Amino acid sequence: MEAIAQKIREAAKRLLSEGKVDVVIGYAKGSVPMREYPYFAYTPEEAENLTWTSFCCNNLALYTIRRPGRMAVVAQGCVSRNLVNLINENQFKREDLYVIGVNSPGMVDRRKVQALFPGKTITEVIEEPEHLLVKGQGFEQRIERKKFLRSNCLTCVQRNPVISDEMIGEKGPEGHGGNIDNVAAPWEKLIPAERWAELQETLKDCIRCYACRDACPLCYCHVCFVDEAQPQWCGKTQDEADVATFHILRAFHCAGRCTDCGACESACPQGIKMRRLTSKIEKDIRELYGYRPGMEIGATPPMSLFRPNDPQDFIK
Amino acid sequence: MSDNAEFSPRIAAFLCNWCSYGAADLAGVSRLQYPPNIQVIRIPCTGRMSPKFILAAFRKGVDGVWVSG
Amino acid sequence: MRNTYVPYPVSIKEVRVETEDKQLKSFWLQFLNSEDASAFNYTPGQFAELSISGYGEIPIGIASSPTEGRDLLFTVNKVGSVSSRLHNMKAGDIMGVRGPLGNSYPLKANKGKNIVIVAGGFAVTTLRSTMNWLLHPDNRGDFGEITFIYGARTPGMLLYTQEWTAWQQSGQANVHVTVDREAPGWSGLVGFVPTVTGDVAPKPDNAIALICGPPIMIKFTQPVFDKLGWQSDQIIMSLENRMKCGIGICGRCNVGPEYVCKDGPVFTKTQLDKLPREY
Amino acid sequence: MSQKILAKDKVDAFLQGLCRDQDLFAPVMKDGKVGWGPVATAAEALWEFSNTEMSPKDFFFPQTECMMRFKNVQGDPQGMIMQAEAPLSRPRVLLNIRPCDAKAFQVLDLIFVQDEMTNDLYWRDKREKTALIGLACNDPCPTCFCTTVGSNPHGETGLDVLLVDLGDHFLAKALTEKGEALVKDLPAAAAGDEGQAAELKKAAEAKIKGGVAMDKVNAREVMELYDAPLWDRVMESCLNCGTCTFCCPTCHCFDIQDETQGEAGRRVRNWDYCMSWLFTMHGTGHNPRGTKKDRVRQRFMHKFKYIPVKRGGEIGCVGCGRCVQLCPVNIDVRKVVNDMNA
Amino acid sequence: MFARRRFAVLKNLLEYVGIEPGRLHFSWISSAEAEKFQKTVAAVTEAVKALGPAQHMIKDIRKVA
Repeated sequence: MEAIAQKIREAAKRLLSEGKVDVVIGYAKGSVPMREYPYFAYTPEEAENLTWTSFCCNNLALYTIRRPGRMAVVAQGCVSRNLVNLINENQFKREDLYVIGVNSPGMVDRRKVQALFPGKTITEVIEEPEHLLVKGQGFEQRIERKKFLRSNCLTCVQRNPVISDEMIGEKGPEGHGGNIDNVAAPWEKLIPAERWAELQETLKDCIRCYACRDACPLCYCHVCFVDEAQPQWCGKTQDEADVATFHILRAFHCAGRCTDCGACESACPQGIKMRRLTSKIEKDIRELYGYRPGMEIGATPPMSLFRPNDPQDFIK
Repeated sequence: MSDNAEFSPRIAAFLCNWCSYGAADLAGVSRLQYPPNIQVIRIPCTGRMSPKFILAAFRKGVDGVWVSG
Repeated sequence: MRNTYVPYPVSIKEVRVETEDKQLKSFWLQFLNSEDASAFNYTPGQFAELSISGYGEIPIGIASSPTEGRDLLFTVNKVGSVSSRLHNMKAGDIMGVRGPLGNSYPLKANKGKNIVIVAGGFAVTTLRSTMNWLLHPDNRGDFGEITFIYGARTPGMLLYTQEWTAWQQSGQANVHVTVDREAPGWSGLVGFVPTVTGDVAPKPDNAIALICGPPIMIKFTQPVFDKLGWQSDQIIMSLENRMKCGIGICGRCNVGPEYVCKDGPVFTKTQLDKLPREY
Repeated sequence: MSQKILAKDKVDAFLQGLCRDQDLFAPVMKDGKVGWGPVATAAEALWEFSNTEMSPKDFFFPQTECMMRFKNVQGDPQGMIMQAEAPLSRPRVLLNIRPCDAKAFQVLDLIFVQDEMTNDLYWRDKREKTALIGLACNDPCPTCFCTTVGSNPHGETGLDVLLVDLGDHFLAKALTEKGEALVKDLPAAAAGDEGQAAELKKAAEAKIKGGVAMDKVNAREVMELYDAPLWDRVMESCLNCGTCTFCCPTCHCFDIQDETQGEAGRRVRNWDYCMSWLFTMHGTGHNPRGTKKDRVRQRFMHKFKYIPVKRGGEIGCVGCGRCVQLCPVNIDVRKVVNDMNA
Repeated sequence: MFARRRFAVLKNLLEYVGIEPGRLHFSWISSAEAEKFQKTVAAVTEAVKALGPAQHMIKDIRKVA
C-alpha cells in the first residue's frame, strides 16, 4: 500500500504546485495505531503527510460539502459514490472537484483486530502486502489482512472509483465475496417482538454522540431532525424509545442515498452496528426501484422520483 | 391480547385534505357508522406526510397509525 | 442545603400585554410560600429562571425592584416553546421561579456618582428595576444626576410607558425616550438610541453608564461614549446567552472563563475587552 | 493514614464485606469491551486492564438523570409544582477505579459545588455516598499523559483507598476517613511494601512518553490563545460529534428538558456537548459560537485555559487519553495543547 | 406518488425493527368513497385491536433513571 501512498503524494504535490486545486483532501497517519484521519494538504510540502493504509475508514466526501474553492479528493469506490451523490444533489459542481481515484483493497476494522487482544494495547501495526504485523506491549502477531476487513467492505460492490480524473495504481477486481443482503437477513426471519429486542440489543450502548450522523456524507441538513426543538421529534435521553427513534429516522433519511461506506460504524465510539438498519434500506431500494446510489452522475435519486407501476400492494 | 374485549385502541389517522378527509366528511354527512377509535389529523396532501409524524404518533402512545391519501 | 434546581412555586397575579404586536407580556408573580419570598433576595440586574412544568425554563431579567415589595415582575418576549406557553397562561395559574441568579448592577459600589442608563427595545426590563430602585426615597439621595435614555422601534413598542412618564414628571431623573421613526400621535424624540445619546451627551465625570440593548444598538452606542471621553471601566453592560442551569455549571453561557449566568450577566466593558466575543 | 495488605486470596472475603451494606461496582469485561458493572466476587472484576472505555462519571452525573417530577393532571395546578427526586438510597463503592478518573471527580467538585447557590445536590449526594477504591496503573497506555497534567498513574487525589498491585498481594493505602473504615480489618503492610510501591510508581511514570507542555499556555492571556492561528487547522477534520466530550471524565455540560407522558412529568438532565451547533443557539437565531472552529476551540480552551483561570490553576483534563483513542478523526488532544503551547 | 415510495421504504423499515405490520396502514380513498372510508376505518381498527396496545416507542418516564 505504501507504493500507492507514494503515488498519491506525488499526484497531490503536482496538483498543488501547478495550482490546479486549493486543497487535496486525503488521509494522514494517525497518532494512534489503526486510526488514519482526514488530512487537508494545502501546499506540496503538506502533501508529504498523505498516506494510504488499511485504516482509511473516514468518508472524505463529507468534507467537500459547503467547501468553497477547488478541491482534490482521494477517493476509493464508496467515497466516489458519495461524491456522485453530492453532485446529483447539487451540493457542488463537478468542475470544482478533482478526483484522485484509488482502488480500495477493503479497509480493516480496528475493532476486529483489537478483539484478538482483549484488554491489551496495540502500539503499532505494520502493513505488509497481504498481512498486518500487530505489535503491542509484550506481544507481536502477524494476521491475514482480508480476514479483518470491515463488514461493509466485505459486501462492497464498487471498489474502484465511479468517477476519477486520475487513477492511482491499477483498477482492481470488484467485490470481496460478501452479500449485503445477508446483513438484514437474520432479522427478517424473526417475529416482530424478537426484532424489537434485537434492535434494542444492537443500540443498547448508544451514547447519543451522533458521531454516526456527523461522519456521514449524507447528513448535511442545516438542522438535523434530532436537533429540532419545535416540535421536538426525538427526546434527548438514553431511553430506548429515544435512541430507537434517532436511529430509525437517521437510517430512513439515508434511503436511496446510502452507499454503505461504513463511515458511521467506523466512527462510532461504541461499536454499534447501525448498518443493520441501513443495509435493509439499501436492499429495499435496490429490490423495489432497481437503484444503487452514487453509481452514475445525473441519475435521479429514487426518493424524488416515481413510476406509475411502483409497488403498492401494501396500500389498500 | 386479541381476546381482550376491553381494549379500545387509539389510532392516529392522517388524512389527506383532498381525498380521505373529504371521504370522512362525506361519511359523516351520510351518517355512516364507523368505530370511534380514530383521531383524525388533517394534512394538506399525503405528500406532506413525514416519517417523523408516524414515529411521533407512536411515541405519543397511539396503538396504530393510518395514513390515507 | 437547598436544592437550587427546584423552583419556588408562584402564582400569576396579573398579566398585561405590553406592546402593540402583543409579543411582549408582563407577568406579576406572587410567591405561594412566604418563606420563599423572604429567601428570594435580589438586587437590580439579576435574573431568574421562569419554570413551567412540562415545558422548561427560561432565564428572564427581573423587571421589578425589591423596593416595590415581594411580588416579582417579568416581561417576556414570545419566542420559544416556554415563552409561548407562558403567554397562554392567565392570572391564578401556578408556575415556578428559580433565583435570583447572576450578579447585579454595581449600584452600591458607585454611590455618589451620576448614573446614565441606556436601554434599547425590551432590554429595558432590568433597567426598569434599576430606575425604581434608584428613585426610591431610601436610595435617591445616594446618587447624583440620573439620566435615562430609552428607545424602541415605535411608540407602541415602548414598555412601561406609565412609569417612565412618571419618572419624567417627578423631575428626579432626566428621561429621554425615543422611537426610530416619526409616528402619528408621538410628540417625543425621534431617532436611534446612539444618536439621541450623542445629543444628550452625558458627561463622563464621576459617572457610570449602564447599557442594555440589542447588539446592533450597543455596537453604535459604544463609539458615542468613546467620543464623549468615557473610559471602559465606566461602561457596564448586561449580556444575554443561552442558559439552562443558571448557576454556572451547565456550560452553554460560557464566554471565555466566565459564565454569563453566574459571573454575569453584568460586566464592565474592561472585562468584556478581555473576553472572546461569544455572546 | 494506615497502610494495609490485601492478599490476593483474601480479595473475595474483602469484597463480601464491602457488599454487605453497599453496592459494589468495578470494571468488568462486557462484550469484549471494558466497562463498569456490578460485582460481588474478585473473579467478576478486572484486575489487569488499561482503563474502561467510557469514564465512570455517570455514577455521579448520569447521562440521563431525573431531577424533579410533577403531576400533569388537568384541574390540579398544585400537581405542577416540582418535587425533587429522592437521593441515593444505598452507599456505593467503586472498586479498581483508575487514579486519573478519581482526580477528574475532584476537578468536577470544584465546578458542581462552589457556593450556596452553585451547589449541585444531585452530584454531591452521590459523591458523598460513594467510596473510591483506586487501582494504581503499573502499565500506562501509550495514550496516557496524566503525569503532564498534574495527575499520576499512582495518584491518590480523590481516592479513599489506593490499591497497588505488588505481585502476590496488594498494598492498600487508606487515604481518607472513609477509606480507613473500608480497610480497617486488613492486616498492616510489611516493611518493604511501601518501597516496592514507590519503585512501581517510578517505573509507571517512566512509561509515560508523550505528554503536553502547559507552561506557555499558562503564561498566555485568554485572547492570545483564542486568536491563535492553530484553530484553523485543528477544526478541519472535526466532525463536531460528541464522542470526546462523552468519554471525557471531566466534561460536564448538560441540557435540562421537561418531559410528560400521560399524567407523569419530569424534569430531566442529559449530557450535552459544546461541539453541538445547537448548544449555544439563541432563541433569536443568533449563535455566539456559530462556526465549527468556535466550537472546537471552546473545548480545548475550556479545559486548558478557562478552567485553570477560574479554578485556581486546576487543569480540566486528567490525561486519561480516552478522547485520543476514540475520536473518529484522531484529533489528538496532546498535539492540540502542544500547538497551543508552541 | 412520491409519498408512495417513502411509505414503502418506511413501512418495510418499521416492520423490520419490530413494529407489527398491522400497526401501520396506508390507503387511497377518494373524497367520494365514503363507504370505503367506513370499511377501512373498521378494518384498521380491527387489525390494531387484534395486536393489543403498542409499547415500543413509548418511553416510560416513571421509571427511575
